Amino acid sequence: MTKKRVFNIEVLIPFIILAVMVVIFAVSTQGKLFTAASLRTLVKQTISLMIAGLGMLFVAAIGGCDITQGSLAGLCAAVTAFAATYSIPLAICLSILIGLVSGTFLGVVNAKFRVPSFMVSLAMMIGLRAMVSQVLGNNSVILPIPYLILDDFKVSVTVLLILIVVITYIFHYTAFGAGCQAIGENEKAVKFAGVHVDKFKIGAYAMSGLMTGIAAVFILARVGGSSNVIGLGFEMRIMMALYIGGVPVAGGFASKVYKVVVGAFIIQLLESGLLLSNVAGAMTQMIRGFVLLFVVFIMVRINKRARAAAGA
Amino acid sequence: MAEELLKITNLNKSFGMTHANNNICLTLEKGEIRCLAGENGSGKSTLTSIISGMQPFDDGSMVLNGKEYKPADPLEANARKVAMVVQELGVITALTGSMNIYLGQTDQFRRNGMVSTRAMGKAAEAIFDKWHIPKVPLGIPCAHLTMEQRKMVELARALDADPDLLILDEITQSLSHDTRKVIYELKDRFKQEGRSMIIISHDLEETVEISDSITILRDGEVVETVRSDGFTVDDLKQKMVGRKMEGDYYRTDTAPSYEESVLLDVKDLSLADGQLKNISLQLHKGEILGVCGLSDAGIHPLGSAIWGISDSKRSGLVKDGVTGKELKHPKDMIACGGSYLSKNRDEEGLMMEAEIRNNMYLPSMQELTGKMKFTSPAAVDRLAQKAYDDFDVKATSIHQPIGRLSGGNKQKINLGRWLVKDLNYIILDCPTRGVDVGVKAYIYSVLRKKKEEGVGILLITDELTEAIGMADRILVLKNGELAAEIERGEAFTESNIIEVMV
Amino acid sequence: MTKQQKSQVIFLAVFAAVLVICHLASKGIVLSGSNIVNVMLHAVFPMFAAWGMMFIFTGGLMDLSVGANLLLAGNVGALLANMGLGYAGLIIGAVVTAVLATQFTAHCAITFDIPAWVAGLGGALILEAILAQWANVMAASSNTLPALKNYRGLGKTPGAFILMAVGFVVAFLIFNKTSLGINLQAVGANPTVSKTMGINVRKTIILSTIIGGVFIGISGVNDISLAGKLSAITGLNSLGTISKALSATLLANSLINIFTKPVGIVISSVIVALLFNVLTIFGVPSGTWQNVCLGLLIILCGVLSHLNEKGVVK
Amino acid sequence: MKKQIVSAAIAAVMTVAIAGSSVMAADHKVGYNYLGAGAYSLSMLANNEKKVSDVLGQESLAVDDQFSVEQMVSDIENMINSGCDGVAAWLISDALCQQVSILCQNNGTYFALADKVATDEGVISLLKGNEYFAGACGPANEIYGSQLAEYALEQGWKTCIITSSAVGDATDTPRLEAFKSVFEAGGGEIVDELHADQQQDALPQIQDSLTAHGEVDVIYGTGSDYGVYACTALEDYPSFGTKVVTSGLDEAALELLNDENSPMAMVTGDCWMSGFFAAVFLQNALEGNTLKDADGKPIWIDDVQPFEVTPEKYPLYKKYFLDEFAYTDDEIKAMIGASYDEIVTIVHDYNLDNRLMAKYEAGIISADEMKEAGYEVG
Repeated sequence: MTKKRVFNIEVLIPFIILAVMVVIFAVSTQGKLFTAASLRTLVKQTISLMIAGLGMLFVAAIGGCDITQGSLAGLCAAVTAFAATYSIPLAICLSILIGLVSGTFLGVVNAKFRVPSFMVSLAMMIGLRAMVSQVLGNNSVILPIPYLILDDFKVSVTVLLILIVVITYIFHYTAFGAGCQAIGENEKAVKFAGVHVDKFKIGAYAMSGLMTGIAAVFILARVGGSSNVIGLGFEMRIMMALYIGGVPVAGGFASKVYKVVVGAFIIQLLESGLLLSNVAGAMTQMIRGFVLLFVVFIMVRINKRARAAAGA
Repeated sequence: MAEELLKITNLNKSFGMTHANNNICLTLEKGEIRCLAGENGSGKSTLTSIISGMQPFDDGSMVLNGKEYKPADPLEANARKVAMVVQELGVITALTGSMNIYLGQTDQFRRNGMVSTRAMGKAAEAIFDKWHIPKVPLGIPCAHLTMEQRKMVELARALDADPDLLILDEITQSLSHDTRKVIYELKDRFKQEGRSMIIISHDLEETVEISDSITILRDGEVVETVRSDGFTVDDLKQKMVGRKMEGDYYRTDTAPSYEESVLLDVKDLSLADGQLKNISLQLHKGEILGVCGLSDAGIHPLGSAIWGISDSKRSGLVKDGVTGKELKHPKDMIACGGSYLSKNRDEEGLMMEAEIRNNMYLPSMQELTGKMKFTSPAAVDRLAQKAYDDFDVKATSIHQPIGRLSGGNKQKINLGRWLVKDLNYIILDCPTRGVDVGVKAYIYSVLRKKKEEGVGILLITDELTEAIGMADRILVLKNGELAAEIERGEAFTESNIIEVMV
Repeated sequence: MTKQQKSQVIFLAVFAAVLVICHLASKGIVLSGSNIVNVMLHAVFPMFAAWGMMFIFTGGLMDLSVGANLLLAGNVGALLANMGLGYAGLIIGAVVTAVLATQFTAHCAITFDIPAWVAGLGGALILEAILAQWANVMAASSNTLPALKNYRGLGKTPGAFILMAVGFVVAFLIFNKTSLGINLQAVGANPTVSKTMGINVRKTIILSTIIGGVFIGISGVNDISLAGKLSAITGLNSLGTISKALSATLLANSLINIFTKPVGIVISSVIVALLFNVLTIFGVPSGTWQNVCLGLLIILCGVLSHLNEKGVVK
Repeated sequence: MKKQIVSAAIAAVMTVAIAGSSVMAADHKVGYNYLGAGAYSLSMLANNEKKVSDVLGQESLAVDDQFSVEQMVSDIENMINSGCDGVAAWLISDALCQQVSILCQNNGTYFALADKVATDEGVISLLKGNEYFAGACGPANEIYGSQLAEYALEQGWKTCIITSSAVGDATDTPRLEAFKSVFEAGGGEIVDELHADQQQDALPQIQDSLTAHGEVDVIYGTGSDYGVYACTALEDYPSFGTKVVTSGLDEAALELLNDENSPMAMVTGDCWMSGFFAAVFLQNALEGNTLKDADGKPIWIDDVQPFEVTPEKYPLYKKYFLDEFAYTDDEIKAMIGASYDEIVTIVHDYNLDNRLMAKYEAGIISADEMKEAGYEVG
């Protein structure tokens, strides 16, 4: 009996899509996308998306929903911008702390008070965005130059790589990560297997908040100072990255770190590639919409077939 | 000889590797009340769901009223005047009673495009009147109805088809004494009017009492169809279990055998909603402690409450006998080498879409966590492979999703993933529910082996034979209270236990 | 009196009491005739959008393209109205557009098996882009998206109230009193039972998304009638357009054991409109604390309505 | 197999479509970004920036930032990577100006700030020290506010509601603050200050506020969208004599101004011309003619003056500013290669009257039209 893994094709799909896109854009941008400078920019542009995506992966894995990232990143950035004028390390810690607190709050209301996560996170999205305006008011802060070191390619990519390693470790090599994925498969089964489901769920949301806090630090470094619209629409971009990378909406064991990484690249490649191909304005968004639908459609189809072949 | 209503010949149905129905032949006369008897997994529910059009059959034929009968869906069955009250389907709680009764057929009450609630309500009332079923409020969402009232709604839904053949799957077990009587009267009326019924009931006395004839199924096959007159419960049991009583299916010794030391100590366990009242029990080393009771006696909540999961607040004390630690959360019990298997394997046990490996891993998450919280995927694979091999799971590999593996294989995974661990005691809630005989025998042998190793087993079961066949002691629960404790020996008979249960 | 009726009476009594307190505290502004008209007028738009979402979401399609959809629909309606087709053009244009758009996402979800959430995101991207592209083309010749100058009766008294009344009757009747509505609720609650009972799940969902589309279209009509114009939005920010309607939907969900959905939506839309109105009257700053209050209200209602929740909550 | 073919076909079509849309580069390619598609004022700014490239027959690339700040940085990076020689940047905050300055310096890309100019001294000096900085041009936002406040005071209006976009908006905040300080200094009272995250929330906000505070003398909309919403809101308060003043010379606002029944009392603006001027600075820099003042600092104009468009002048404005462009192609071409002083004069001379007179003198506008608009000519 062969011990063939069933989902080989599923593992490959995101990469195939990425490859197809690379080929298309290599042609359409006449190579402009693959100059060293372009590639470096591409990676830099993906960093915050990827970091926050790595956090949201936990929430996606448990099958929950967190749409606070955008507003939360905005709030973290606002507070951090102010704090950075006093002490940069303090500011960074503050951003992470705010993210952690917000995520934990969402987790507690969802897990302990049993309010659907979409409801809580929508409420928090509205509330946190309002807090951003309240914190910033009419002030604007320009970051001290030393802070901008975080926007340096080497620094930010190093941090990103470390985070990817750490999250891969937590997500794929610890009981917490496996537990989150199992909750997405069948929460009751996990509960009856003696796992503290509530703690895991709160942990997942806390991870999401925490990573959003870290992402906010880098967004801020990119933007260079405070703005009341930081993070607008961020949560939707993260979601798109996850889904286009093949993370299932319902969560479970098909959630993988590499899917977030590849998904974020695909999203950014699409945006930058289209722009570098001189397709601009609203058309890029339309193309992105169709590509999202098409890619997910292909993925759903292939997975279905793979599962059917596996006798599932 | 009365007229034939339904004739089934050589009907087959299989799910994957399981033969749920194997060459079923069955003839039902008009005005006949037929009970189906058989243990769990014997194919009763599959057969009735095929007759009622809920699932197709593989091959064979059915003839209803002299015409070929092959319903594509329940509506077509209804049109041929066959209706069924399904055991686990339930009602849509957001909709009113009358909407539930006419679900999918509401168009008949259309007045100017709108469904006339009044007409529908009247029609629904009329069903209750016609068949003398206890009235329930039909105009409010079913969320506000009791379980019994909801069952009545389901019954009315079936009766609306004015059925010549009504199938009742486990309807009486959730009904009170008074309402059961209503069902019996309904049965008599059916008989008078030349209509037929197929009834599945776990209550064997009831089965013999109310039926004209009984078809006994075992392992998906018809063993025999007998007239009920002069047939006794004991006869029935013999037929149901059949050869299974022979060999080493169950224990053969007649005396309890366990050690003195207590592994699990439960004192005054109660649930705030009254499902359990002051239950105390002690599980000893090497003991199989059976727990029996009627379905609402609280035997299933007992298992999960001891494990530490309950819908309402738990009071009392659950203590580990060895360490003396109080056990509040499943995690505490796991730490003391305890485990629990839910009765609802598919909902509360396994992750159906996930690989076998990941299911195997779930109970051992803590044990496999090493330094720095590291869990080695290779170690998980090893553990899964060990359980997979030890329990002889039949699948392509540990990476196959559980999906539609047979019930037996699923249960092997479900049980095996716990038993690969070094356990002190294990709480099993209906461990042989819905598995075929081979697996059943296998599970019993495993349990006996574990017993010999000194593991304490709390065996909660719906099947008396199982408890009698396996247990050292049996606790009988009634209305959430401990009604009796019987030791293996002379008194270890079904009649003794049933006497206490009812 | 049934338990449900009791809860209804209690709820309305508490609601009335809160209103009276606000009324007194505001020195007689909150419950003044003009303010009531004012609040109700603001509640019409979220109400229609929420009814539309009710028909779309109940069957299990969490379609977030609703915001982009209604913006596009309102503009198409205005275009036709301005072309001389008047109210007929306004309504038909908006409704047809919205129905087509909902069908697009619904078919993505049902026919092509794309998870509804993703289908909604994709749909929103595309719909937003269509409107934005239109706006860009117009701007290139120094023009704007169509502004509705005449035919704005459906955003004012009494037109808006007639619209609301008609909308309520239609939503209520379809949702509670037609086979489609009953089937839809059944499908949403338990697809297995529904299938067993012979309901055509696919057909039910498609039909109800069409009806949802009609309501979304009308909400676009109401919105553009109220405001005179609807700007294009990109970057999935159209979600913000329906944040009040989504809030109302979620509040209505938490009232589900007290009021049926269509009624709950009326009440919660009014609550949301009232919240902003009362806070403005009390001088709470807009854009900041008012929104914080809305967020807290939603969480509070969520917590209260799930106090006895036992099942799995995602 | 069929599916693979379909996928391949779609991929191929996409490739061709995208590749086909890339146009071969002219001498200079200029990129300009705009906050988001759809808003009229943003589109007008973008169009005005594009106008210069179009007239000069050069390639341009418009990028939609999808209302996201992060995206704004990415978009500018992408513009540079896509081979833009110059970027006309619309940046939402001073901090971003700093970022973009560093970015463009590192990449050797010329850039100009359009419409939103930095106010922070540190950032300004950083920009002015950047050799690739082509200049900045922005409207005098404070004047926008104070002008209308003075007008309101002149009318004897004492109470006012301000309606505006989200708290902290870079354009609206200086307008709002200036209006407030002038109006309050002149004895007026701001009874309510409204901020709408979503533009269409402005309408219910205004109505709620009118209910709460009763009749006020004037509503100030910081942008024309808000001014128009204020007029719409007042339709439901027919007994109120409240007037509306606003900035932003779009058709909707001006038609309201023309409508005698409308409460719209004054509309000012500069027809978003700072985008155009910034593009002119940029093109000059690309031609090797970076505009610098006497101290050798790049051109910096942050006070493009608003002007009022009265109902009489509206037809001319519509025809010669909106339908046509305020400057003729020849005038635009002449701006490239002009000296610093010439450009400064052009910008400072820019207003409705001057432009109309110029066009009249060039024979584009007839004397009759001018007379009808109240000009004394010929």
